[in-house]
Amino acid sequence: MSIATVFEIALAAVVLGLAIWTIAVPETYSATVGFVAYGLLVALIWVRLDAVDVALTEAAIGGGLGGVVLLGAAARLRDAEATAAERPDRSTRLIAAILSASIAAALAFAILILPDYAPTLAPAVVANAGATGMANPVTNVLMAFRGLDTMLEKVVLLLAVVGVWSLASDRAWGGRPGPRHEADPNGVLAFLARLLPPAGIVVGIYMLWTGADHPGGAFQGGAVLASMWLLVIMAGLADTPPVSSRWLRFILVAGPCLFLVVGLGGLCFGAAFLAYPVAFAKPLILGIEVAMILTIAATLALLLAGAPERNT
Amino acid sequence: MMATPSALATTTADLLLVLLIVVPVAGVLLAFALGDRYVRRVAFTVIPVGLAISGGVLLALPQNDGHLVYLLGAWPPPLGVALRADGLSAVMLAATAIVVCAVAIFAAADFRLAAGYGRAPFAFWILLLAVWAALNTIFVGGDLFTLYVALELLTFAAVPLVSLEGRAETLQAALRYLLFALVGSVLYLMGTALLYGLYGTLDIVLLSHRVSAEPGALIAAALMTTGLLAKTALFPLHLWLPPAHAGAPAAASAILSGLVVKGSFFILLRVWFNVLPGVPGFAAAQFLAALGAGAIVVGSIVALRQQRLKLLVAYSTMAQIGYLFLLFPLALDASGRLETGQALAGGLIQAISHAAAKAAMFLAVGSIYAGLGHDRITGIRGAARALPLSVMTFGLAGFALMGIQPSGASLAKELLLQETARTGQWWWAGVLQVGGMFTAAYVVLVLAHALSPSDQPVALVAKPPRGSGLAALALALCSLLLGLLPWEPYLPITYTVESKLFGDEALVKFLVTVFGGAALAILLSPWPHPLAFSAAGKTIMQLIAPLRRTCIGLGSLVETGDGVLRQWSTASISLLLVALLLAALMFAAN
Amino acid sequence: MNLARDIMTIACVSTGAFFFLAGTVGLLRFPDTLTRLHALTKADNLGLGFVVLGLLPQAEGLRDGLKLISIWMFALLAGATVSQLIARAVRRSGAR
Amino acid sequence: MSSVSVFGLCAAAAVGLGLYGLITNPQSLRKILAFNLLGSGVFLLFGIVGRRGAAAGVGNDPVPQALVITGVVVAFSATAMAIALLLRLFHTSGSTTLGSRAPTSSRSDAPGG
Repeated sequence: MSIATVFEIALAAVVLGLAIWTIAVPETYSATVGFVAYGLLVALIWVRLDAVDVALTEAAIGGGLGGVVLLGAAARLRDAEATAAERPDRSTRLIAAILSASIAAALAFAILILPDYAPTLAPAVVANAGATGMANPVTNVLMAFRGLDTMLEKVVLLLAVVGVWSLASDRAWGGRPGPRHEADPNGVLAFLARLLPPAGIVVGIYMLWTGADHPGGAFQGGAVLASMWLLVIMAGLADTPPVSSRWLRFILVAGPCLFLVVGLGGLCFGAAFLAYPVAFAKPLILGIEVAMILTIAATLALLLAGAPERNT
Repeated sequence: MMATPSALATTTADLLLVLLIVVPVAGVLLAFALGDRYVRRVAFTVIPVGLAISGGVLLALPQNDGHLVYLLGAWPPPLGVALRADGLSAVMLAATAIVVCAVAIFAAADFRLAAGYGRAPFAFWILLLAVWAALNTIFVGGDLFTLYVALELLTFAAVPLVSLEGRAETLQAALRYLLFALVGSVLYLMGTALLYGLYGTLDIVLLSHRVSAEPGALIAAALMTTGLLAKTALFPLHLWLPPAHAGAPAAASAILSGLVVKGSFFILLRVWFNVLPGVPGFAAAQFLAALGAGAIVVGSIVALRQQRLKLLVAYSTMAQIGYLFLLFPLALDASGRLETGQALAGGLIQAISHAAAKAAMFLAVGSIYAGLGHDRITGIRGAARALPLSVMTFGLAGFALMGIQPSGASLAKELLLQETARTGQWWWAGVLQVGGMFTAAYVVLVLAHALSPSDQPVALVAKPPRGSGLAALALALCSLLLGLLPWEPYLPITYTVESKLFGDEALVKFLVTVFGGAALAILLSPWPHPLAFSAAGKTIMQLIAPLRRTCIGLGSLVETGDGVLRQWSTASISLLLVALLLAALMFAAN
Repeated sequence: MNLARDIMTIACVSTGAFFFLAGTVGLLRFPDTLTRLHALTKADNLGLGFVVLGLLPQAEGLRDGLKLISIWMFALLAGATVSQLIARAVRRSGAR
Repeated sequence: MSSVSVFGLCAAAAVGLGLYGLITNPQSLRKILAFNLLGSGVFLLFGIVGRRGAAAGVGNDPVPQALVITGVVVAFSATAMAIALLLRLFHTSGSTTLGSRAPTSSRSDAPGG
């Protein structure tokens, strides 16, 4: 057994331990903290699987923004825990355990008997990378070969925003999402919120730019930008914009809109819908990604902020 | 690069497939950007265009050998994603467009949604377009992962529709729906991952060439099927459906009940018939149909016991979904392979017929609710006089559903019955007949209450706008006349079903269904029956009183059982059980 | 030269790992929030610092080195702010 | 044991744990957590499939990687929407469970049109 294998087994054991903790620990808040740690360690697994793009996404979302959403909810729901219904009785739990274990066993079985010759599209992706002029194969798949999925996924994000906003009370419609954050303007949080964002914005843009040839991309960069915006909001230096704001609406649709327009352009000037003319492929894709990073940052931040709550 | 049959030059007709997705998506984006004031205007610009495109596909398909293909970005699968349309997609596209249109006309006049530029109209119109975009993608998507994204798009559009009114119980219904649907899509995704690991592609056509009945593929098939069943709310995985569909505003309920559940059902058809027709086998198909039969019986009995009209219609949806699953065993050929034949055609026609009829029913019930200020079944006496249009719509839609000639349901039933005879599975013929009778039962029950005269004049809370009533009526008529349409260019119908519109046989069938239904309604509905108000009726009721007591007791037992099944833990345990059973049955068959 | 680099890396990363270990033990064993916080920040500052220091000789160029150092700086900044916020919250609520 | 097997078993176990948590935890927030666990197990499954398909100088088949990135975004949106629903539900009714109080048995005339 090599050192790498020992490390991997230890990593898997710790991840599983955290997963069990997340499911089994009585207090919801502790479970949530466990899940955030779990998300960060799963990002390490992704690095071990040589999927750095996914690792970045998982760390930014699973451990990062997703963790913030869940922790925020856990903190707000702390009082409700006492009134919560009782756990199902012992026999129900036993049956559930047996059935879940059977499903997991079936899945493990299916994984272990996957054929020795693994089918792959990696050579095809690498061979066609010239069409976009970008060296990061994942970005190529996301933006060129499976562009429709990526565009629809952005619509899913937008619908999530519509869904969250639709939960506002009629009185608060058009107002600002989330509670107002009052913080000491000379406090340490405000200090951090002034110091960090410039650096964070540079990091976010760098992740977008480097995503063309190395791991990174609009989503990972957008998550960094979103967290910077949230930091500024939480420090009380800025307020969330009202949902009726016109510029906010435009930013939220900018990414998918440009994607759609470029896709239709491919219909007129290129080979097909969502095809990029080879000469302009890279600038076009980067253009879409720039619009997308803004959209993603705004969307993620607003999903975290929640439904409109107040008109002032 | 793999040479695929689809690697041909694209024609203008193929371009329609792109527009099917692009136009509603563009509508969503535009409506969102322009804001409250313009959402409705955007929707009403997009809807005719979308209708025209769906019609275009319908026209173009026969001229292109029944197949349209578009390679997105000109990348052929397995690297790229292809959009494909066949006869099945074409008819579903057209049906969806028509239902969306009618619901939009209804909602434009609906005072709840039309008033002001508030939150509810903003969300409703955007979500309506999003549902449409998702469904169109599902109908033409040629890649299992694209279908997953479309399925999620559909869920994300459907869940906020449930909680549009923001009351606590609708919020709870929406949350249940969301969580259960998410579990369903995760199971589907698991199967997708396994299929990719086995065959290196998710393209439906390529997979159909590569898939064989090996253990990994069987597990994948069981997981995907179970996930889609959860999203389609097949009994016993229906915990989310009744509260979600009954709690939404009428126009939203019509979309949810008529269209949204058909999305996951259509993907299930694609997976079973196009991706792995040889894999599931005899036993698994019988199992699905058995669950369907369970849905028909439980759904109908519980529907008859509902006090609120909207819940009755919601439970009727649960029963009708069960009806759709009867097609699976009937589509098996002699070697246990699923055949794209008449059973599939019958099931699809049933799905379309249900889409139109159920949407019309929900719209009619919405108008009755708006008019009377409540929807208690025992309190709608005299409604036929006060709200003739709505009650007539409900009645026509009900007749269409129970399979009266020349409705789509009657054609579907005819086709499925022929298949039962061909494959020698007589037991499903019985279920088909009983299903029609159960449908008749709750339709007759509602009509009997609505048609019976009221003691005091019915006071209307509000007068439902005429436009919305006409839209619902048009949908009901559509469903009632579906059986007359020429389906042969699109669906594999081999037998000629001669239309016996006014023959003796049709009359006998009609009478048997209606009277059987009436008997069931009297026996199973616990509410004071309108019959009991006349002298002759009283004697009849007294004669059958003991039998009726037994039946009502039985019904109450079924209702209790349904309540248990709809608890979260029971339902999710059933979910895992269904997955394991399906896997075991598939292993046994291979 | 290579050997010297590797020795430095091994020494520094081991020291860093020791600080992380000590910090974790402190987090689990110390009696109240403020002392736990002390253990945690020590692990962050010194542990991560030593790990970064140990990795610097292995960096392929100036850019990678700067990235490593900035990671440490950001972690320091975030750690300092968050522990300050926690400490203040503890003092306000009076909980120990 | 190769890393694929180790993490493959880990993924299967995460799926099992997620399913168990979804069934047995009464609080909705815990169900959402369990769903995320379940989802991450499925994504790992894609990662393993991709890792097995390492070829042409790419350490992990980029197609499953791209699918996972899309999936992570969708799962995050789902979490955000579920949390928003849950908080709104708590705000409106003070309850956070999915109590299956059958709407059929409530004899009150709850509004809903």
